[in-house]
Amino acid sequence: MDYVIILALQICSAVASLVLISLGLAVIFGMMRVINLAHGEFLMLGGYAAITAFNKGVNLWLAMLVVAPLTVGLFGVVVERLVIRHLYGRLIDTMLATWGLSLAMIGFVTVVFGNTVSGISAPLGSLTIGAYRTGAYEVFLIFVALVLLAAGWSVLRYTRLGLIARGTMQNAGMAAALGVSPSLVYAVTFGIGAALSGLVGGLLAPLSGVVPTIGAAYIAKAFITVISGGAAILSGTAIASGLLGTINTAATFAFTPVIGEVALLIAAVILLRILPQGITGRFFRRAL
Amino acid sequence: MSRVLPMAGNLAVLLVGLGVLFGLPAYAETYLIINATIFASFAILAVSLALIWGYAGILCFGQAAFFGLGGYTYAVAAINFGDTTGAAVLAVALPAMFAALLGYFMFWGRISDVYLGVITLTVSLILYRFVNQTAGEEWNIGQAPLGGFNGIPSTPILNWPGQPGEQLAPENIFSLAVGLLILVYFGCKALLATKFGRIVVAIRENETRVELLGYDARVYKLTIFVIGGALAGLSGLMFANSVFVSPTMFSLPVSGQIIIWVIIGGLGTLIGPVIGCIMMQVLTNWLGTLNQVPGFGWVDPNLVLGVILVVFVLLVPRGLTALVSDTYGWLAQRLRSRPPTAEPDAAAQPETAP
Amino acid sequence: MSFSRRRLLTTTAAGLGAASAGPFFIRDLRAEDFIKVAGIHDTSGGLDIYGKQMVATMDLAVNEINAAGGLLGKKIKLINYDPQSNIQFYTQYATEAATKEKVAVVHGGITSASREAIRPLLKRFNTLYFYNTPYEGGVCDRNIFCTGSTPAQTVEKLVPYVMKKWGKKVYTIAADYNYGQITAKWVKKYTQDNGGEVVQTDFFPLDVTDFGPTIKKIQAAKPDLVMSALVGAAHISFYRQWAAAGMNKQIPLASTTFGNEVVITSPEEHNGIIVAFAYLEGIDTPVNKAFVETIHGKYGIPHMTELATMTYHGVHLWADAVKKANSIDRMKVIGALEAGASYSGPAGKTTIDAKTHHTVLDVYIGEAKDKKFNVLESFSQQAPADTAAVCDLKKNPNDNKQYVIDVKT
Amino acid sequence: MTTPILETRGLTMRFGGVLAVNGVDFRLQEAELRCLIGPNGAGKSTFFKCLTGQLKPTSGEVLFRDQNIAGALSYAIARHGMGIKTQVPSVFDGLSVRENVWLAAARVHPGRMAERKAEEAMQRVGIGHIGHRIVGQLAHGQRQLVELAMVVAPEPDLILLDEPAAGMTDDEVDRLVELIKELNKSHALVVVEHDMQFIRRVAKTVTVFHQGAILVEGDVADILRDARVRDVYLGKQAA
Repeated sequence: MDYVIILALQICSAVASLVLISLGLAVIFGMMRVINLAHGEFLMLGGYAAITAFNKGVNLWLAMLVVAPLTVGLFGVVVERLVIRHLYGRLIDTMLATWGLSLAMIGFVTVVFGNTVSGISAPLGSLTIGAYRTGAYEVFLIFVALVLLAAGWSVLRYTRLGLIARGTMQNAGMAAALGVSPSLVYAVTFGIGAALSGLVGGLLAPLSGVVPTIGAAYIAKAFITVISGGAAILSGTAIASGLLGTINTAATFAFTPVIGEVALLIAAVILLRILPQGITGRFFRRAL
Repeated sequence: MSRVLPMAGNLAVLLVGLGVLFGLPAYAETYLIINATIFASFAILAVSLALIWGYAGILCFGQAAFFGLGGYTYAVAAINFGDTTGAAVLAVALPAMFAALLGYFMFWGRISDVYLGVITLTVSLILYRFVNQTAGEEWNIGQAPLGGFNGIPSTPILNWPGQPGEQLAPENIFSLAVGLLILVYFGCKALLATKFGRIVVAIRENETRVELLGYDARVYKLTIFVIGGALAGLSGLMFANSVFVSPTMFSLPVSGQIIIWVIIGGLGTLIGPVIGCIMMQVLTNWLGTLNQVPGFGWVDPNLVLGVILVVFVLLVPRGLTALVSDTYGWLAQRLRSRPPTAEPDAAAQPETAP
Repeated sequence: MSFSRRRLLTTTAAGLGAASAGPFFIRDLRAEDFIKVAGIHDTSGGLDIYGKQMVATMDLAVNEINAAGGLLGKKIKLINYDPQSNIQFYTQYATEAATKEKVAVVHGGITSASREAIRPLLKRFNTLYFYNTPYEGGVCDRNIFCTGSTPAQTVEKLVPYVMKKWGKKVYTIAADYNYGQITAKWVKKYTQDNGGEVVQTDFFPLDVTDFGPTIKKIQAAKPDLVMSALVGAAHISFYRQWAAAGMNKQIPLASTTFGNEVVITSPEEHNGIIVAFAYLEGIDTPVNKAFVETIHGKYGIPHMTELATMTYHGVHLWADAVKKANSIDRMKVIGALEAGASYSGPAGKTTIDAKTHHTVLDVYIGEAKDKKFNVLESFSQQAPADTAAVCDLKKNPNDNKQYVIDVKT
Repeated sequence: MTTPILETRGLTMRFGGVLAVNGVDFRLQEAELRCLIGPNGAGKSTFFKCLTGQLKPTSGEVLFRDQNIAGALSYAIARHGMGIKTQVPSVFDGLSVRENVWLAAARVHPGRMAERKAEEAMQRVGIGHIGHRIVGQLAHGQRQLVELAMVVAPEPDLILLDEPAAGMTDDEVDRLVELIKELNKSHALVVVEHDMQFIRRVAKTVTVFHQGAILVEGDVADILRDARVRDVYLGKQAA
């Protein structure tokens, strides 16, 4: 019985982790049709921001929840103004430019921080479930994923910002019709997407540590999850994460981590063959 | 542009190619020969993506899959066969077959754009993951251990056909690689000049119209994709003979590198990606010799490559070849229009009236 | 194949060479004043954490030798190459070092793949090669000297030590490549030899960062101790997630790979982990203390590992052999090294084993404590028994391959 | 009664909750020229897309020369002998005019023959003098003509023209009218157009689409006097 609970928890944790690493990318893709291949490095930067702040004496929670998203969000706005803005409507070019950005960020962080930055330990201690123990922080991250999804949904559903965002998702000209400059919408969207990545990067730092190349571990999974999810930011990401995360964890438990990983990838390929526009490209088209 | 210019261009490329093929072994030092062999193997890979992305408009994020498959097929087959000739043939045939399967899966499913990118990327990741975990003995194929992360260091060198044991010397491998590159380059040129080639380019321009004209676009895309896969396999074969095969051949950075060569050299040309490939190879090679003083002065190659890529996408999106020909055209126009008026812009305006 | 006829036309080649290696050819004018030595270590890309400290210790050793008057009346000139964690560049730089720079010796290679990329090349070009990294063992080639420890040397001591301390039920987690696979086999062998049992062995590709499911599997298996042969930056996540689940208070860890990780993890995460290496920073000798101080201070490297220290030993072993042979001729130097060459330095005494071209070295068992390792016990002069079982270069001097060591359990 | 070249039975195309084409029964005789009119959004272009295979109809049959081609792929339908000029010119913008038309001719004719047929089609449409120009740089009307030449070059049995006159100069329209009349001597044509002047010049029989269905069908003069037709158009304008 304990084992079943712990298994279920592990699946939730895997799904939550996919949601978290994909969300920033999904916001930017869903709203702007821009694939940010530097997404992994945005997460990495969030981790460095949190750890640097923490080592400078900032409270851990403040460092993870405020400093990291703020830093990366601002960085995102700068990137949008300097690079992305010139490439709207050119999907492939934005992918290439952000990829260049990702390489440059890895190089830059290596030069500035070196690669032996000490990490921070996960707070909150551990939980005991029957004969098993699990990190309370992992459970906290499941909670964070839920909160972020719920908050995103509320913003899109109920606020003026959300209205503008939904309009822009349907039709890029809509923002102008609502009296907002599309350029501003894009800058804000990219900033929010980047801030989300920064937040998640900060939150994951205690579990994964920070090295300049950590982004590579995230980007492929995030990319695959977002594209499998399709155009709807929240439901697409949530459904794709649920599906892929469950398959991954189940296969990992039953066999080995490699088979888990390969099962996830094969599932994504088959999914895209059946639904070439992603899950929400076919179903739940009107979802958020 | 008249017909004279492309002819002159082809001739120039051929002369440079033959010059390298016959000139370099006679004059250059060994390390340059080895470097040039690696560059030439990679240049074939650059041509393979230039063909399917630049001409057919299929952005394959997993060209490394065919490259790696070519290398591994060769290594495994050569270890088992003893004679390498059959292995070399397989090294081209198997990636081609794999491309046929994957292409059938994608093109008959009407998958395109970024979705095609994700699938090719994912497939190369699957292969990478798979090969990476084959360190155990259960992963021996016949005599050949797949070797996991470490690869197959004992990759045999090609022998003269029919004479196992008579290995090709490094100069021979060099000549083979450069000779193949020249063949592949002009082969692709010739292919693109045929009806098939022109239809493929038309698909890049407007797939719907091609279908409405009565051509089955899927067949053409599949064919060019298979040719691209075979060329990538050929490149993997040559790479296996100049370095050795390891799982990094399948990795994301390799796929990425190919895309960088093509974008820097110029999308929609064949010579551009070859030049882009060689330039980037020379550059990264040079970057690795810079760090002579430990403790400070590290130049991070990632930083340099990243900045180059961003700058090219933003400022030189059509690549070096376009930059050169535009500059040449601009200069020519400046020189020609000097006497009466010096307003080249005004002359170009009226055509674009709405 | 003759490369010599081309020398006639070196001037032309230098022109071509300038394109790919600009800064070098000017220096060649005075090349004869130096003895050139090449280092090929990844100082960028995923392996730079090791490469940078290996470059530092190599620089230190060369500077020391030069300060003491150099070799054979000449100064050593160190040429560093950075292959950027990319195998292809190993091939290119090794060829360049051997045929263009004509170096007396090449030190370098971190992964086994990189070693196997350059070993045949350097043999073909008659250039002596030192590989200073702990690895899975089995290389048998008279042109190479492997100064790092192999699993039999460390695992043999570590397993009985931790089993006596913690219990007989072992769970092994290892990186999924040759080194991890072979280490896991040695762990199994020595566990059984000491009357214990390996309940499960799991392998992880080098880029896995999520160890959640594994940590739960370990809990289900309830071992007395976990033996880790995890490697690299991604795998550090295991120690964090292990501690986050509170498991570090429940099941103890031992490792032959947990080294530099001690800098990156926090004391709460790593205190109590027991390791075995041929070098630990905590070795309490004046030589080591001075060495560590220089490396920390002058080179700014926060933590020294076996890889970098053995690189330092390797350079000195070679230099002593050159002095003894009174020549940099490859065969003469190999002869001098095979004649029981030995160097005593920060890692203790390292002696060349003529039969295998590996080293007889001191093994230390240590415990991670607040970002350092304290030495708990040391075993002097451990022979490379694993390689010796498959390789005898005295009998078969023309052997040239890496044997897969068959671990009998 | 002769067999029709094209007949649809209950052709329906549904997008989610919207019936874009709703049970259309349509017949076209050999060598007939039919005009389709109707307000924007009446389903004319969707109807065309169902005929050419660009869309797979939800239900119903499309009989082309007695063979049901509903749901067949566009290239197969084109090979059957159907050519279409789409509403927004669908051409190869990066290629020259000559290459564009050659690609169309080369599907049917081999080698030199294809070049000659392409040249003929360009002359016929009146773009022979701009064969070397890159299509992407041409004005809208000229691009329409390029597409027209591409439709003509392989000499299909049935030609569908979706708003062919849009963006053309008066001279170009005159030539288009001549061309349509000439094509009609040997080919069946369906023409969608908004310009009533144009309709009057070419049409004999007119079919009016409204809300995805056929509202009325008949002789051009009768149709243009029909009150329902006027309501449909006026209602549209009033809204």
